[in-house]
Amino acid sequence: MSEREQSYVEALREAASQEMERDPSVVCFGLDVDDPKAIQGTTRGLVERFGPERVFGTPLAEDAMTGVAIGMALAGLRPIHVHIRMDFLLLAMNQLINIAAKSHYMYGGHVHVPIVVRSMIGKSWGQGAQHSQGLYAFFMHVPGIKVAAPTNPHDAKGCLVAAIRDDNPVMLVEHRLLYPHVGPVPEALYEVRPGRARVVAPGSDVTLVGISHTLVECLQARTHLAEHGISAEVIDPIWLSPLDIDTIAASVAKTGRLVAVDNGWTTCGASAEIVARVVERLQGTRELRVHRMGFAPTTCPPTPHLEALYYANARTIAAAANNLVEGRDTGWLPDERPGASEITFRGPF
Amino acid sequence: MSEREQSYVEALREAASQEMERDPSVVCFGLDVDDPKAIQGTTRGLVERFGPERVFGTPLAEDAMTGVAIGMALAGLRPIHVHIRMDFLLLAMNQLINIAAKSHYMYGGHVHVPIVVRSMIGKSWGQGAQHSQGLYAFFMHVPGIKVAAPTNPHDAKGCLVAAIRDDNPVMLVEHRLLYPHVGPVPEALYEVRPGRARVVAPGSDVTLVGISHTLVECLQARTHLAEHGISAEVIDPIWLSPLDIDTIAASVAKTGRLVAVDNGWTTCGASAEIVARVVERLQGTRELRVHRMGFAPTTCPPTPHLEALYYANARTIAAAANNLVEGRDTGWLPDERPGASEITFRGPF
Amino acid sequence: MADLDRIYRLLFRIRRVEEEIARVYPTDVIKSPVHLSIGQESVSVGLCEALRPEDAAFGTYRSHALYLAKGGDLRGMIAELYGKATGCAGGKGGSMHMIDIAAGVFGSSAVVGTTIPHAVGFAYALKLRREARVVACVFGDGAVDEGVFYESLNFAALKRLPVLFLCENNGYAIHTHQRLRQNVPDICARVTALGIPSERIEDGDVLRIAERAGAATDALRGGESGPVFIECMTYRWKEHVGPGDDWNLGYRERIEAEEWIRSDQVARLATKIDPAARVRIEREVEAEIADAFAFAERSPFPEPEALHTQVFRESP
Amino acid sequence: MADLDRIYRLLFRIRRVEEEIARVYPTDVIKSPVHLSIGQESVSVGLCEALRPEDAAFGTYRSHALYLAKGGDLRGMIAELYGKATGCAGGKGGSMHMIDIAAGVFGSSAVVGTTIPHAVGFAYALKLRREARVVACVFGDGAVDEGVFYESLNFAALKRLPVLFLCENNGYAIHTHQRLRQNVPDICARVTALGIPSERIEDGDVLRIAERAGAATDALRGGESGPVFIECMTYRWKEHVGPGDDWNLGYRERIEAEEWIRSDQVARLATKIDPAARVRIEREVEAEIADAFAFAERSPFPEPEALHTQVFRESP
Ligand SMILES: Cc1ncc(C[n+]2csc(CCOP(=O)(O)OP(=O)(O)O)c2C)c(N)n1
Ligand SMILES: Cc1ncc(C[n+]2csc(CCOP(=O)(O)OP(=O)(O)O)c2C)c(N)n1
Ligand SMILES: [Mg+2]
Ligand SMILES: [Mg+2]
Repeated sequence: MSEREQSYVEALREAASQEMERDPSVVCFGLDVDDPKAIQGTTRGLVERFGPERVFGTPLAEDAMTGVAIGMALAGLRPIHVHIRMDFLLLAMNQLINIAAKSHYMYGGHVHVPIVVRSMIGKSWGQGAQHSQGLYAFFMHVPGIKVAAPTNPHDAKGCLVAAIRDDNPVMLVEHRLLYPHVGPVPEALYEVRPGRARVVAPGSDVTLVGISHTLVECLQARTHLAEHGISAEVIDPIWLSPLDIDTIAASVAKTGRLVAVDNGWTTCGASAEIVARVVERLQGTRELRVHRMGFAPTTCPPTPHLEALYYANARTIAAAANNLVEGRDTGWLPDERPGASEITFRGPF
Repeated sequence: MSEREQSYVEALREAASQEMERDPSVVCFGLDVDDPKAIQGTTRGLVERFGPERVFGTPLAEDAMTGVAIGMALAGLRPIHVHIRMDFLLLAMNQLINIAAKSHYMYGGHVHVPIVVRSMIGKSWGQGAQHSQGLYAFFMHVPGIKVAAPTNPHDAKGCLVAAIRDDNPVMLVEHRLLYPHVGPVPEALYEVRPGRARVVAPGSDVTLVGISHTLVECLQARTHLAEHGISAEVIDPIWLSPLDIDTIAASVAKTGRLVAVDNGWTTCGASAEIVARVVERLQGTRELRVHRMGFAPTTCPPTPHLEALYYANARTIAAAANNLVEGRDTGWLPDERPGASEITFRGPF
Repeated sequence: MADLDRIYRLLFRIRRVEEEIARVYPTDVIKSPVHLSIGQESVSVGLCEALRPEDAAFGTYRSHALYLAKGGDLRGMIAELYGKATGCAGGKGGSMHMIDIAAGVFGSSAVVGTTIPHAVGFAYALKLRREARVVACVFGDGAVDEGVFYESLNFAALKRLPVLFLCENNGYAIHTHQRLRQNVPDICARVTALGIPSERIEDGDVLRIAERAGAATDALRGGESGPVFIECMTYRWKEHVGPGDDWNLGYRERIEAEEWIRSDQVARLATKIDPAARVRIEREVEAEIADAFAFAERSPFPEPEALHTQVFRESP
Repeated sequence: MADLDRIYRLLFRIRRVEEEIARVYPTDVIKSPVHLSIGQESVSVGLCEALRPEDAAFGTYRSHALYLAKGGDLRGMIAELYGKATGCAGGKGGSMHMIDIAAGVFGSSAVVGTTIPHAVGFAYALKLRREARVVACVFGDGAVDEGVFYESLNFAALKRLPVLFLCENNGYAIHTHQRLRQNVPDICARVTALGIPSERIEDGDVLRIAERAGAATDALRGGESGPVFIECMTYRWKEHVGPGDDWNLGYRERIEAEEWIRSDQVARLATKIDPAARVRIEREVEAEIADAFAFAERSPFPEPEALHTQVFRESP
């Protein structure tokens, strides 16, 4: 009965717990992992179970603690380094990119760096400029580091397990608004391996690729589009690096139309990469139409009305997909529907 | 007589010197700007001329010194912060992206941050993993920061002047191998303003966009292609953010073929952005063929033979452009030609 | 000679503003995180007694007290929390990015430690221009964990810059006690080793803080002395973020708070001033607060166009 | 009781390897930057007298001495400088990324300060596994400018980790003297304030360094003592990067070097050992060096395929 249900939070916690049980070289640390809030519960109980040597909070020192994770990995441990916001990784870029991503190569294969970096993307409740960024494009840009952005509890567990077992640095990108989502999660350990995307919902007119939390919006957009007589295929890349372009390209080869929706900025972002690769792959084989959506090209405003305009949502995605299908700006925008609006959270944080 | 000739190094030095002369709020600092090597000569003489308060070397503290530059800017100065390698900016990402790029917006327009960050990309002579990166895609990705990558002495001076006068953070991307290049540089102050690309050489069969040092390779590739009967138009974006897509798209609208060549990795890189924007702009108007080239998807190896394979060069660019025109892999590769090989430098650094 | 009426007004005003924020918070009119200063008012008030309007102050995401003590506009602050166009950052900053240039309140940031080098750079500019202004740089004990703290103080000392570094040590970074983050809790010793004179004020006494901060800024205005460091022990009464208490979380003992509640500077100063003056001050402050919340309530949200403005500053 | 023959062999060997690199450099067989250790040999040699093969060492881009003193393979080192497939990093590292896991030489990095937290993390793993091994972390005076130095030492002290931090203070970061970068040049005071016992060795005496490092590692193997810090004053004879002298640059005075040249540990130890032994050692070392350069010369460059290997490690 793999129909056991868990929240995204529970799935992350179980993955870490089971892997730490299985492999004594796995350790978990980061600011506040052992505090009463336990990173929204994703690390709850780990310190009681595995002790303060394998699970510990740290000083505020993102740069050094990332280097510490690398040093642990060089000594044979498999650290999981947790950050409450992805924005704070900007303090760790030197260790992540100049060292972690390069060590296996620049030391001629003599070392490897199996670290997992978990970080959360914030949204809503006035997260604002510095608590809302989805910066994974940086890690897609640089060779030597893998990136996963699971969008449901099943994949959250499977990607974290795969990340822990991977011998390379892996960034696990989590989205705050996905944490309460509930879905089937097998209890037995399993991996959602790098480099395989999933067709989440079939369709024939247009391909919607939804990254991280935007997958939820894409699925709602698909409903809007269906009611409008348009059949959308929705794809979850799951892993952004390595990226499964085959599955995406196969879908676009069928639909001829691609809307790449990102939970980050579009310029030099994941959506640019998906569009560019699909075009390079399919050009000359058939007519193509592509479109990117993501954060507005601005800093994230905390005030609700502007914040709502900052993100792509089910209705704007549906509208864009419809325009792509129609080949013109039709002006069509689905109505707000009660209930369809995203599960959000009330503060304080 | 605007035909006065200067090297890229001299042009950078003159721009800083003339602007510091004109505007007492301009200061210049960074590791080793005042030492005997003076950042390959680009800051030579500035401390003698403007004194140690306006021109000074710093401790090794990229993070704090970037914050110091921001604080200076908040107080009305116009700092130029110099880094001997772009790789070291990874220590400054938090201040650059969480603060500099966002301050004007997140403080509701009440402050602005006119800082210029100069950094150099290394190549050849075993620069290796950590002295060779062209990471400007990171700054293109994030709204609120501008990026220039001048490829000749004229633009080096004009972009630095424009950057100093700009009220926003500007990254000036310099390439070590361009430093010895000599070309016409007007003595009188002038700006090469953001957002305007230049068609460097006309052509009708294929558009080559060359970023930073790869522009030099694209121009040589054009010669190879001409001998092969193919007419290539070469475009220098000059500014990567804001990016002048109009000029590039106008060329591709004519040629129908685009090779975007970058001095960085292609994934989520500048070449991905250029390809995606051109396709979004021109799709449906005519047949298009696009191709990206850049660093190999690896860490940069110092050993010469592998390093040669790591970079796109005139011959591989010509071959790729030819294949795009022919619509198939022809296997054609121009012969090495003595002299055409890039001016390089012998160590030690 | 300290003006106790003014000091009481500042303390009482901050306390009541924070209490009012906490009171309305459950109604969701404020849709963003708030890090309240209740219990820590005396640090900012004491500090700002030593600052002049033209001096600059840099703070953290917990800067309501600093903003108000330095003279930041109350209406603009509350409107900012409400996300209104009339907010001090036009609704684009939120509680963590309080700013009022006219009052010398420069940005406060949500990323710990980030404003420390800004204060240093600002001071560099002042010194370069031979201005007698000083810069106050306020941060928590958590910022002392970060490397940027050492890099910034080393540079400030190297260049003898007019910065008063003030560490607001409330013992915790979120729920983690200082002793679990810093092997040696003596922050002053770390700073002294960088060549910066430092002192600790243990009891949150607003008058002592004002006196010591005054001595520091007097020296700084002299010019050549170089930076000064003051550590003010204090205590956060409310949860790290949000309007509630958090004694239930179990990361700290309530009795820890009691000595601080006993020595509460708001209550203490209330007894030091003339009762009639107190009544007048409190009435005026309550009216001002009521006005500010009403202003925020009736102010408009930003227009949709505002999303795309101010990404870049158009050079005049 | 120190084995002077072995110490002399190590000192002489490093000196001669570096001299040989400098000699061939103008012929361009080495197509990458080299940061030579000439004049600084006694620091690494003294340190490694206190280390066991199973101990780990982390260094900087100036690590030829550390690599050799710790037992790194000479052939692999020279082949790496030549960019050959037989290099210690297969030609993919270069002079700045010396590595020899078998000898306990972990990566050295071109980015200043970056390996300090690696040493700390490595030590964390050793302590977690209750191993008696220790970690040596070598860095220059420039690394002390960087925030990561403080963050790393604070964490190492907090967790009482078995790390010997060794600052190789040659007075300069490239051409900038320590006093122009650090307001207070007393690095030991900064470290003491973090709760780490520290001491300075002024004269580069290889025997004293060995003795003090030995005392430190003995304590560390005990387990609970926590990290130790030693600052070794030394002097770089050659230019920052490259094979030449740089007295012409004018950033330092030649006379500064003279006391160091007078107290040169290679020459000093040469007089302390039996002349016959010295002749034998030098003959053996010269032969070994000749062999290593010949090996590098005749070794092949990496195959083109090597460009794309080792980006990721394929899990077995
Ligand atoms: C660089 C960084 N790391 C982590 C966080 C998450 N965080 C928010 S507040 C906080 C605690 C800071 O404590 P302190 O500096 O003492 O300030 P206080 O909240 O006590 O006033 C942390 C760790 C952050 N905002 N920035
Ligand atoms: C983070 C960083 N900033 C700047 C540089 C440029 N750089 C290379 S070596 C060096 C000097 C380092 O001095 P020190 O640590 O004393 O080592 P030494 O060369 O004296 O052995 C600098 C600044 C760098 N490599 N890394
Ligand atoms: Mg605190
Ligand atoms: Mg040095």
